[in-house]
Amino acid sequence: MIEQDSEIVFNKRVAADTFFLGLRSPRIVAEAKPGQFVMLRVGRGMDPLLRRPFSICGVRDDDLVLILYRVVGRGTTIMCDVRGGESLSVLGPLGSGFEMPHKGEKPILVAGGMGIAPLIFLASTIEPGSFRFLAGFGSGEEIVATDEVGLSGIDLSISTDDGSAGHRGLVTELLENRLAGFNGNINPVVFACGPLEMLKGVAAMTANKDVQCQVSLEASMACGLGACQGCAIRRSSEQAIAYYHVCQDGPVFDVNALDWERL
Amino acid sequence: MIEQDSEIVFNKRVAADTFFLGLRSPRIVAEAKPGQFVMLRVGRGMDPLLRRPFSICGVRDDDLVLILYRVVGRGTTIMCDVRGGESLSVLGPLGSGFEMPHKGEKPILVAGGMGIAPLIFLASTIEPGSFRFLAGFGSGEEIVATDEVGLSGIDLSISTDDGSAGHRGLVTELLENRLAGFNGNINPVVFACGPLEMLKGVAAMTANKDVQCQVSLEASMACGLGACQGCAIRRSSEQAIAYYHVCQDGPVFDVNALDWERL
Amino acid sequence: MVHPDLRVKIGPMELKNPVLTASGTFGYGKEFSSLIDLDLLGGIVVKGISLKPREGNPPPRIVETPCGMLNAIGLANVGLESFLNEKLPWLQGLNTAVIVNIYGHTVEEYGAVAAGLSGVKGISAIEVNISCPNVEQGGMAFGTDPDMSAKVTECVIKEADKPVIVKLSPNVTDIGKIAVAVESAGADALSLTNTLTGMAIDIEKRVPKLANISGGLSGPAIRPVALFMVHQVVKSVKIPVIGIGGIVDYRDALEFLIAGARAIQIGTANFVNPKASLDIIEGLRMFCQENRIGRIEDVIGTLKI
Amino acid sequence: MVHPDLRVKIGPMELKNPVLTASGTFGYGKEFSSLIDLDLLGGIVVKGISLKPREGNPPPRIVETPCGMLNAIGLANVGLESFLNEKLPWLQGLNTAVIVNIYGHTVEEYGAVAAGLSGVKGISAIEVNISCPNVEQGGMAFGTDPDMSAKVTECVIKEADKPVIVKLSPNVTDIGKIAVAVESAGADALSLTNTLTGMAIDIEKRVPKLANISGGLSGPAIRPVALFMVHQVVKSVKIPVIGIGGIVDYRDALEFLIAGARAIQIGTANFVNPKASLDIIEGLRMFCQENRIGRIEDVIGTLKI
Ligand SMILES: Cc1cc2nc3c(=O)[nH]c(=O)nc-3n(C[C@H](O)[C@H](O)[C@H](O)COP(=O)(O)OP(=O)(O)OC[C@H]3O[C@@H](n4cnc5c(N)ncnc54)[C@H](O)[C@@H]3O)c2cc1C
Ligand SMILES: Cc1cc2nc3c(=O)[nH]c(=O)nc-3n(C[C@H](O)[C@H](O)[C@H](O)COP(=O)(O)OP(=O)(O)OC[C@H]3O[C@@H](n4cnc5c(N)ncnc54)[C@H](O)[C@@H]3O)c2cc1C
Ligand SMILES: Cc1cc2nc3c(=O)[nH]c(=O)nc-3n(C[C@H](O)[C@H](O)[C@H](O)COP(=O)(O)O)c2cc1C
Ligand SMILES: Cc1cc2nc3c(=O)[nH]c(=O)nc-3n(C[C@H](O)[C@H](O)[C@H](O)COP(=O)(O)O)c2cc1C
Ligand code: FES
Ligand code: FES
Repeated sequence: MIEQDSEIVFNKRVAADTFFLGLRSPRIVAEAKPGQFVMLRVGRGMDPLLRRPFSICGVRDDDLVLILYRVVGRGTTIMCDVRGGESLSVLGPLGSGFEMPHKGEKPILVAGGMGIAPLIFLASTIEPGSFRFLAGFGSGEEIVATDEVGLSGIDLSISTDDGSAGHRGLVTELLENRLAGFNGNINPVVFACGPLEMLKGVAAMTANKDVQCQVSLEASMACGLGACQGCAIRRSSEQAIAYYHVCQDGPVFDVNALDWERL
Repeated sequence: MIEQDSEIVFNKRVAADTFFLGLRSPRIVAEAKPGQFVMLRVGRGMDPLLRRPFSICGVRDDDLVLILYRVVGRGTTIMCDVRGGESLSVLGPLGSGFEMPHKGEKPILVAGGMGIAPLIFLASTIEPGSFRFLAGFGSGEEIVATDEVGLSGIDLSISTDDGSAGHRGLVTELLENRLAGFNGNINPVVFACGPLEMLKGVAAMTANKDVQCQVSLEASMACGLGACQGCAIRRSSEQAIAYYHVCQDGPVFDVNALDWERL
Repeated sequence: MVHPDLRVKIGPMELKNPVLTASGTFGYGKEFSSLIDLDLLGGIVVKGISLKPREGNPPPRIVETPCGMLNAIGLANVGLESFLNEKLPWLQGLNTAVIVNIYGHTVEEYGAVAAGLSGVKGISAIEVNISCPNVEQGGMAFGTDPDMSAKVTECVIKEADKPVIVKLSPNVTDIGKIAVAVESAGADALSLTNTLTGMAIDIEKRVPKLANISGGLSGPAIRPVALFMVHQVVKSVKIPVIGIGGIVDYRDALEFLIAGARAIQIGTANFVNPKASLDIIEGLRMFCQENRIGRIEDVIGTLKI
Repeated sequence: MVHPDLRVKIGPMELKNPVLTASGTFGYGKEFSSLIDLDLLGGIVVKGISLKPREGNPPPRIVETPCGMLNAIGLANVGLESFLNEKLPWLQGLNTAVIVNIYGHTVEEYGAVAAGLSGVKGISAIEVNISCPNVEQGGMAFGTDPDMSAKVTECVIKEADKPVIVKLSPNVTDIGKIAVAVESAGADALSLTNTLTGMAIDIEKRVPKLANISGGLSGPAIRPVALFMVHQVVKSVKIPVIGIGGIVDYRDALEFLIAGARAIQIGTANFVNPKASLDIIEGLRMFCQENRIGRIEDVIGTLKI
């Protein structure tokens, strides 16, 4: 794990309000695993104060850390104005990452919106064709499933809320169909990242069922290091200690480890 | 007086740490008088919070407000990164401005460092050749006496602290020589702007003497409108009320109006 | 739905909208009149007025801090007489509420200023600044002691023929206690908060950056503190509360209204954006429209706990 | 001149430099160990330890504010026993001062934690957090009342075999009074300030942004307030004072040292810049070199008024 000023190699718009950022940091590339994240300091001033967490969306050429982000507030608005040649302070890689799929398992990647970022990285590390990738977006113009972000040659099933592309409806509906198709021979294993409501839907289909499932979650974070205890999230009620810390114990969790009722 | 987002037409380096900014604001141009200033909001966030005051250094083509500034701190560091095409919120014109020289008077403009800015504007409005312009800088690389900033055809006497250009020493020494050369026939009238120490030197040569003198001063400011009373400055002790407000009563004052001992 | 009703009542006073400009940050109104249409405001709270004119503290009087500023103006003002003769007539020509902020260094001085405003037309209310040093009691502010706060309030009410708003200091252990004392003393409304006391040091010269040593911290930096105090006071008293502290946009304003403030004041934001108060009024209007809220009153105090 | 002496003495404790990391912002030290060399620090103040482990408040626990943040962690910690068994051995391997921040919900609990740390090696001092709610007295913090502050201090001193630093709350009318009470009760040093109480509201959902409703404001926003309180306390007491609040660079640190703080703690800045504490140490060193100051001690308390 390191903290350093990293050169921005590119920072380009790839879909509506969505940007793709390449940061030069060979040391982070050397350590990064799918599911891990970095924290970026946006702007040089003290406002906004805290670093912003972003999943690592991939690595390239031994030295580029890739990030896919949506402009949603003050920090990301500042970020999208930063140009190649400038630099940003990056802290990472942070968190635990996905447990990689094992032999004989059939991975199903389920993304909602920007939740696609860590799954793109995951997809790039598992055998092409060996998995399914379901991705939901608000509308067609938000779709980032392009070569540019490292999704070439991957067969994506897409859903949009407004039906402007792919299946009209929720990505969880695609997952439901997909899971229904499995027989006892192959073990589906689900990797999901996206808005909480979507993850709740995924949890409803997988938690305490025969389907293994790892979810990547978000929480407000201050340190990203396990030091401030700010990113607490409820463990499933069977467990002795009430909270995990998303930055350290996660952001990837087994679906059965969490208390979905109270998330 | 108006407040509006104004397009930045250019923002270019003209000397060491010194930038020249052109803002499109026909309405400010229409009102602006030499000695007045504007307040710029640097950055979009809340930190730095307050607007920064800058003298109007000139106007051009009926729509450009010109500003000459030195990078000294957080606000100006942010400013010098802003590019043409972006916009800044400008409030102005503010303050009272210089009282223009009258017939039969011989204006002497005395600038220290960035104090040259309002005097460039003043010079552009009085008859070429009818005045003297003395300008002091720290060193040769700080000299902004170029065509670019509107000083073409003006005969400048320059001093530098380190002697790397012009007279080695203080610009007040140039002024002293100049004043010594006057006989009773012509009335010298001094217009001075620069660091406080320099202005104190100018005041020592002019206050309560036969030499008329207007000085442009600085103070920490919050509103620029005479509303907050933050920019107080001591009046000369003879006067009933103890303070002027630089933003409204100034920034230009008659040298005899101020209490130089306690400035 | 097209025109949400932004009117609010603060005790006996009705405002056309809940947005006031805060004392000391808006001069006597006129200073902003070439920049914005003052008639659109809910009201103007003028610079604190004392019995006699005051010159204020020596400079430097202001210094910027992270997301805030310190001021030690020292309550410079033209004094009661000049205010009535030179400033008020112009304000009376406006179509907005004019609230006169007053202060004194003794209880009697407060009363005298209130008396001087009695019978004067065109003043909607008096706002009593109790954050000033109490010279009779060694300089600790009146507003830090419940009994003294109550005394000042009583004395002003006795002399005043207008609604009395008491403006509380945040530099206290338990603002709820002060609020209750002031309510019991008969105040019509409360406004809070004034500035937090703070300091900054020039490390090169090793002197305080303000000639007065300390000053009052205002601006976005203090917003969370002010909001919490409003939340506490709203729970403690029945009289209306006006929220102040670090409000720069309509979203900030809504935080205070939702917490239970019936109006808000815009202070430091006027310096950053002279149109801040009007932008906030417009923002509140839009918020109501988008959320199909007919009256801003229906937003006030809707915090779910 | 090449190597300015950065050592400072805090009562009986000597630090290699005046820069400590603040409780709750630096975990148990280990969390930052892969990012910075902890041995370079003046010391580490660990997360507040209670007698029993505590899970802390429900989320959300943090929210960003202008130049600051609110936290309502709820003093989540591993508890005394786990701290001694699992965290302390690793800390003992460091070559820096380890200060254990403690708290309780009753006077006796404070004493019990202090007793539990007695006889334990590798702890340079105890820092007593008196900003926690006093459950016996209705939840108002111990640190807002001089008598209760003194009681807690006495009880800890009775049980402790190490220097006792008492950490003051800024949410009081007169911090000087509390400081004097704690000094009289025998504290070896004071540290200030803890966080200011604040709040933020989600205007869409109309709920507090923190599950706990209110939280503690920290970061640059509060620096002027903390600095002023340090200035006041330094004037009121003879024991050493440690300055805390919004320090992010060496210039901020110098403001506190010049005001009279003998050491400083870095809190929220650790999140923004994990190297902040080391950058500050380096900045102080450079400042001394450039200004030909042989010992940082010669900077402390040099404010000219
Ligand atoms: C482990 C982790 C990985 C993430 N990975 C990505 C990613 O790959 N791409 C991406 O675009 N975003 C990602 N996010 C979310 C991202 O951190 C936020 O969108 C970002 O911090 C918003 O910053 P802002 O200043 O623009 O928004 P703010 O102005 O801070 O907030 C704007 C809005 O966004 C919401 N918001 C702020 N922070 C978060 C958060 N942490 N989670 C959810 N909502 C938030 C706020 O509640 C508010 O409504 C991740 C978050 C976490 C915790
Ligand atoms: C009426 C007026 C006209 C001015 N005209 C010009 C101009 O034409 N060109 C120009 O370059 N500058 C001018 N200044 C000064 C300019 O406003 C400051 O340099 C600027 O505000 C510094 O902002 P900053 O954020 O970069 O510095 P900060 O980070 O705020 O401060 C950096 C350093 O600059 C000093 N400083 C800050 N503000 C002022 C100030 N108002 N006066 C003097 N020193 C200050 C600080 O004490 C500090 O040492 C003018 C000031 C006034 C009051
Ligand atoms: C420059 C300045 C002068 C002020 N003068 C007064 C005053 O005379 N009377 C008063 O009650 N409050 C005064 N205040 C306090 C403000 O009215 C307001 O309570 C405070 O600034 C907090 O609000 P804000 O954060 O929106 O600025 C002053 C504030 C500032 C910044
Ligand atoms: C997330 C967080 C947790 C904290 N936990 C504690 C604690 O356990 N005990 C304590 O005395 N102070 C605690 N504090 C207060 C800090 O130690 C410090 O006093 C405060 O944050 C002000 O300093 P800063 O502005 O540099 O952060 C905590 C602060 C934060 C931000
Ligand atoms: S963000 Fe600090 S512990 Fe997770
Ligand atoms: S800056 Fe506000 S009165 Fe001059």
